[in-house]
Amino acid sequence: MFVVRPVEESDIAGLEELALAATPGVHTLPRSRAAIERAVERSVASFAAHPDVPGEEMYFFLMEAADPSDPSRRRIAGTAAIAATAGASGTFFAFRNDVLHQVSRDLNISHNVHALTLCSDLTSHSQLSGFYLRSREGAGVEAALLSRARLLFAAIAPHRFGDKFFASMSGMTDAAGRSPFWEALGRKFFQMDFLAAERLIEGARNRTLIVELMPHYPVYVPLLPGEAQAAMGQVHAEGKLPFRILSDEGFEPDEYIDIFDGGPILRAHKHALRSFHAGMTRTVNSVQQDEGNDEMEGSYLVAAAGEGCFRATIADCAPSELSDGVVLPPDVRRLLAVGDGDDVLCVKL
Amino acid sequence: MFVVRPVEESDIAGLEELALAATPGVHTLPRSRAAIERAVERSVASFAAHPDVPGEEMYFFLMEAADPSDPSRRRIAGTAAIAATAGASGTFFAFRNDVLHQVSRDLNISHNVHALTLCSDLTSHSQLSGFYLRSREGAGVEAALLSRARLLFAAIAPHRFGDKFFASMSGMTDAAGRSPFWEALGRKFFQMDFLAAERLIEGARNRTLIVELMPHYPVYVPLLPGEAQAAMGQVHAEGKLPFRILSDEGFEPDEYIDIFDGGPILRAHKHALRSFHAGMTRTVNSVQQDEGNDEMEGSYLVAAAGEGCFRATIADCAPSELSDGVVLPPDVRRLLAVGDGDDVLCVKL
Amino acid sequence: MLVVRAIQEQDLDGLLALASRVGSGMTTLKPDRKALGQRLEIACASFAEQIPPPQRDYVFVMEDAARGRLAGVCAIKAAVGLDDPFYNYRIGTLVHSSNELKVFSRMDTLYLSNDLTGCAELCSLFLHPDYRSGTNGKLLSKSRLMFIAQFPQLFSEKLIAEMRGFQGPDGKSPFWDSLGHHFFKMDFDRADDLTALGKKSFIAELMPRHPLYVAYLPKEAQEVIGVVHADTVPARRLLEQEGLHYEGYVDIFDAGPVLQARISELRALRESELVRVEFTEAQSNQPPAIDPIMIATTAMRDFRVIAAGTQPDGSAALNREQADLLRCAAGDVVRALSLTPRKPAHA
Amino acid sequence: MLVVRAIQEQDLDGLLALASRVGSGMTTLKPDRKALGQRLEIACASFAEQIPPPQRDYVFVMEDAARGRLAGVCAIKAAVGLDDPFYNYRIGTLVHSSNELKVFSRMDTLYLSNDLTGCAELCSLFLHPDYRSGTNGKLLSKSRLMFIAQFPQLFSEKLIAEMRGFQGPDGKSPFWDSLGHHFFKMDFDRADDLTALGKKSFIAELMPRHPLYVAYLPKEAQEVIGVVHADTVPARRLLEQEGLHYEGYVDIFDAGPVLQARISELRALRESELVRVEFTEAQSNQPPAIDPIMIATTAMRDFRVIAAGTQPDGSAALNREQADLLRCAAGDVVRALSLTPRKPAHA
Repeated sequence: MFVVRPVEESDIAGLEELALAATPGVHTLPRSRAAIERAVERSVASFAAHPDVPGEEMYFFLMEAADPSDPSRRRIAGTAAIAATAGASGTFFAFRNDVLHQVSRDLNISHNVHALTLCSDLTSHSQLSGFYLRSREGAGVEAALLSRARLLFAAIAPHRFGDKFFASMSGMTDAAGRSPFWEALGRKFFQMDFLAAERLIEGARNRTLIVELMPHYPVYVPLLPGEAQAAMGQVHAEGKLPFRILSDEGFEPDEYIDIFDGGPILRAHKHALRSFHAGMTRTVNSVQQDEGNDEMEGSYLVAAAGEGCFRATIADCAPSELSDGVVLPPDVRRLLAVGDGDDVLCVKL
Repeated sequence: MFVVRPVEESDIAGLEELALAATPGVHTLPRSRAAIERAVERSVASFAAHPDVPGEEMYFFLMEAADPSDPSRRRIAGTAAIAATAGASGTFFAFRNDVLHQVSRDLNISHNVHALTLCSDLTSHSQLSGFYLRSREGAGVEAALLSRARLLFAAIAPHRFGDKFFASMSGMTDAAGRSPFWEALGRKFFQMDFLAAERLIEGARNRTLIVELMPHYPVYVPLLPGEAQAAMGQVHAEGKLPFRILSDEGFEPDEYIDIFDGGPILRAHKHALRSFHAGMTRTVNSVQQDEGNDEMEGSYLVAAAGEGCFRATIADCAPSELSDGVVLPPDVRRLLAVGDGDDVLCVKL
Repeated sequence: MLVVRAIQEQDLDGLLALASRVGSGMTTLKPDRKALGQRLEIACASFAEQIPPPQRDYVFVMEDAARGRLAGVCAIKAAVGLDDPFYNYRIGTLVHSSNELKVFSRMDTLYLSNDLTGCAELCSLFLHPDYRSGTNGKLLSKSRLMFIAQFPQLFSEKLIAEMRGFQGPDGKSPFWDSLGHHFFKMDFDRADDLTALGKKSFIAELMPRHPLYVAYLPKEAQEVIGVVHADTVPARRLLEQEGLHYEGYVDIFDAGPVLQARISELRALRESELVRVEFTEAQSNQPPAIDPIMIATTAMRDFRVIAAGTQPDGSAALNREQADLLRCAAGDVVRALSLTPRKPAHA
Repeated sequence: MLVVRAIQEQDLDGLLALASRVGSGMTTLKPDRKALGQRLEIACASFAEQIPPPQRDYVFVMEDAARGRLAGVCAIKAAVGLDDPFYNYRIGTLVHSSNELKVFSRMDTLYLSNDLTGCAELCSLFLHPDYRSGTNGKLLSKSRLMFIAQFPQLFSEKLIAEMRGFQGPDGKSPFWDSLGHHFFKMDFDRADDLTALGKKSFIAELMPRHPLYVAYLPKEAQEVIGVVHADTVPARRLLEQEGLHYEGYVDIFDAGPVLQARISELRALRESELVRVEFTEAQSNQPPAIDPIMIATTAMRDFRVIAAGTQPDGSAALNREQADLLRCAAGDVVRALSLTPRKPAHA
């Protein structure tokens, strides 16, 4: 059984080991010991903070494969994070795919031309990042648990987040880490390879040097080489799973793409997310109150609904539609550390 | 009692009389006999059409004050319209209020500067227009009926419309029809008065000459005179009522304003509109089936749910929550021309 | 002997005959009697000063007086872009630098502009193939600068000349194929035809409006920016001798360079001199001089220019035939300038 | 008698004394011993040709030899914008026209540009108030053009000079108040101080990047674009005599004009001549000639320029004192150019 919980300082060694397996330029989790320490520290402080408005908080979660028969044995199965605001102390840059209208009435010609505009529209959005699943081959429902648990937390503590969320998906690169989109655009301004640039800025998209180097004028898409155009909005093979999970959750690849590799940026208003509009807050009961409720039975993501003791897992249960109760299996109660009378948030898997 | 229905050819004389009372530059309904005839003809053809995708259709509604004791006596109380796509055969232009990020790391200065960009983003949206209520003083719930009936029709026939809707609200002008926003911007390119320009282009925002004359580069808001900045997004006094009604319906004044007078453009995804997400389709019954349903009782907008026989009015009724029936008062059944077994769409007023 | 002179009403047939030899590529000289007739009318009204200076179109013909036929044509448009917008791309520079990354990128940039609106333009130069020898081409092209030197007050501050841009052996324009084509979905010849019909401004409406980095274009397109067509190299050199320079403006279709000059800095204004006509007994059929000079009359209405040999003392004495071509008499004031700069320009 | 000469290492104290008289408004000549010392070092290395041409900074001083003090300073920077980006606004034209509405709007437009990157720059001109008489100012400013005429191959194609922009009687810049101020929330003096600290490129990062229509600015700001400060009018006129022109580039803060020229078209290159030194017995303390000429030496290392009176026959004979100032002997080759153009420029 899997459980997602906030990261703790004791997880640092495990995270370091995990990071070794991740692909540079594709996965955005911290890699060096120092970076991991900073990330964990920042997350612990963020969970402990009581922000008036979303600020620089970054919430870092990990998923454990817990062995129910021996709760002392556990293993990190993946990570996921969410930042309260994408810009944090800076500005989050993305390319907006604008449609420019070119018209000549006298020639009776009219074209819509796509152009990429460097913009800071997403700065105040909350940003999902750092999704990394150790065993991607044959991954099951735990992948959805890992990805969506962040949003359950956001639904439980909406004041910690913006009204809009996005997640930047890794774009297309070849086996050598070469990005066709970067070759056509970023390279001309950065004068270096894609991976070198990603390393230099540590994957961040909110650095001042971006506005110093990247073009301030719209980039006309028809002028890009075909290979770069084809890469726009295409997700890296390793990003297909999170892409599908977030699409199911309610995210849409709309008008934004990543400024470096052209990967799609999924975006949603919180009202469009299932964790928000289809989440049911229920009180844990021991006795089923509502017998004719079998339509509601099924697999759910269930999260302990207290901000200070967030835990999420997958449970087969039947949240009552007409009353406000839910009965959870004992192992789930243990994993979530909840008992009768505690609130949980349930969302259909 | 009021009823909203599609306009018919026999309404032309009444519409001509109504148009005399409307304020130029503020109300967007057609004014000349010829323009009214064209609009009615286009609307009749639109209702009769079976479009595969939203196109050039324009649906033109009017509201009648019907006398229940003598249904032969009726009087036009107002008009409202909705276009399947704002651009129709052209491109709909608006100013998008972009945020540009100006940053100097070395000076530790960072500004967000607002800039208005001429854009065609709204071209494929469906557009509400032509709202005009004869008696605005002391207008009651019939104002909401008139405005929202269009959206009930859209909810009944969603394939006729886009997924997103907008309505451009008249901007601030003084008693002489002078627009401070126009003085600062449009005048410099059009070299004429606001009202002269509006007359020339007949209020349309999808004309080629707009792209010929208006600026292609972003207009930095701080460079506009204070008076023009103050007018941005401000609604004309006569627009306050429709603004409130549409805001209640779920529209939000987000990043777009009108290119001529700077009035706000309200925008919504259909899922955010009450007519869509809170509309209940019910079958007309003669007998109340569900007695314990008094929570649902109240004033509703009720529309006949057939595309070919659209009618909407206000009714006190109690759509059943658990079953699919509703009992309507006899006069409402008459107004909507529905009987037992017909479907109606009900939305709380 | 050839004389370049202001066009006259009776030149229409001769002009049409010349235009029929032009072929494609020159949009202002199509063999269309109606269009040429209109142009002739405006030109005559221009020399007669019957229309305001900015609307004038001074057309000159080169006449083979002995054979009574026209050998060439050239023109000066007093001001471009006042009816239809006149578009160019201007090459600018933008520097993107980051101290932190130690990156300093100096990028060329294309700006769609109407900057040259109101400039005078040298245009419509065509010399009949039968006369392409000796200094005839030089005289035809440069005679216009003598006119400007005589009447500088009729022109704005700047003079331009659009040069035909590079085309490959297959007649294709790499610049068009890489830029314009994406926004028109039509080939260069079709776009060029529209230009000939006076539709250039409409086409410009479809060109990208935002500044473009040259680096976005393929290498073969970058390389031809400001490069003239192989056939136009000599014409460019002649104008550069006279003080016109490529200053970063190019054609929006083929990226051919626009040469430009401040009128006050033209060699013709700096160096030409007014002299009184003297006569010499030299024979008319003497071989062309090594170092000829242009001699121009000073009245607008029947403006005339010839090339003449210099005397051993450098003075500009005319023989009888030359004086007849210029229609001038001893003691008349004429303007003189060496046909070729005496020393090479510094640039 | 005054001589303009290449600066030398021992001039630091004198330079500092001059700089202390400059006051605000000249950012390249602040009375800071360390900064001036560094500049002097680069200047000496420049004249000694120890650093690559684009990095050079040629600083000249005007020396009152009799009194052993420095009367003025001026400089030529070999290339601007190669370390920190060099920003200007360029004034362009965009035409918006609609045939349907019969509207034709010709709009001036400001483009933020780095177009002048790599140009040589005339800068740091300062004449001590005690010496502001006669032709001293002229000599100081124009002596630099004699240097360029002698060594044109050391410079890129273009030369520029930034002129101080218009300020009202209250010292305020209407252009700054209407444009820059909105993007900085700081007043002009503070921005100017940052410029002095070499922070101009950082400030440019905050300026609006998209082209701006001049019509957006208030009238008082529109009117001062390209207008020089009242105190700078004479300096502008001097450079215009030499062939520099305002070509639509202005300072991003105060919209002061940038004058520019093709180096090959400078009067100093067109008209200066190399001559051999002859001596005359004329007295050294004769009154200044009416039509003086500049005489410059031809070696870089100890480059020197004086103004001398012409002989009745127009030749450039020197008396003993003048030859001493130039450190030249009879038979040496010097470069000569009239201090003022013999005939007014056309422009």
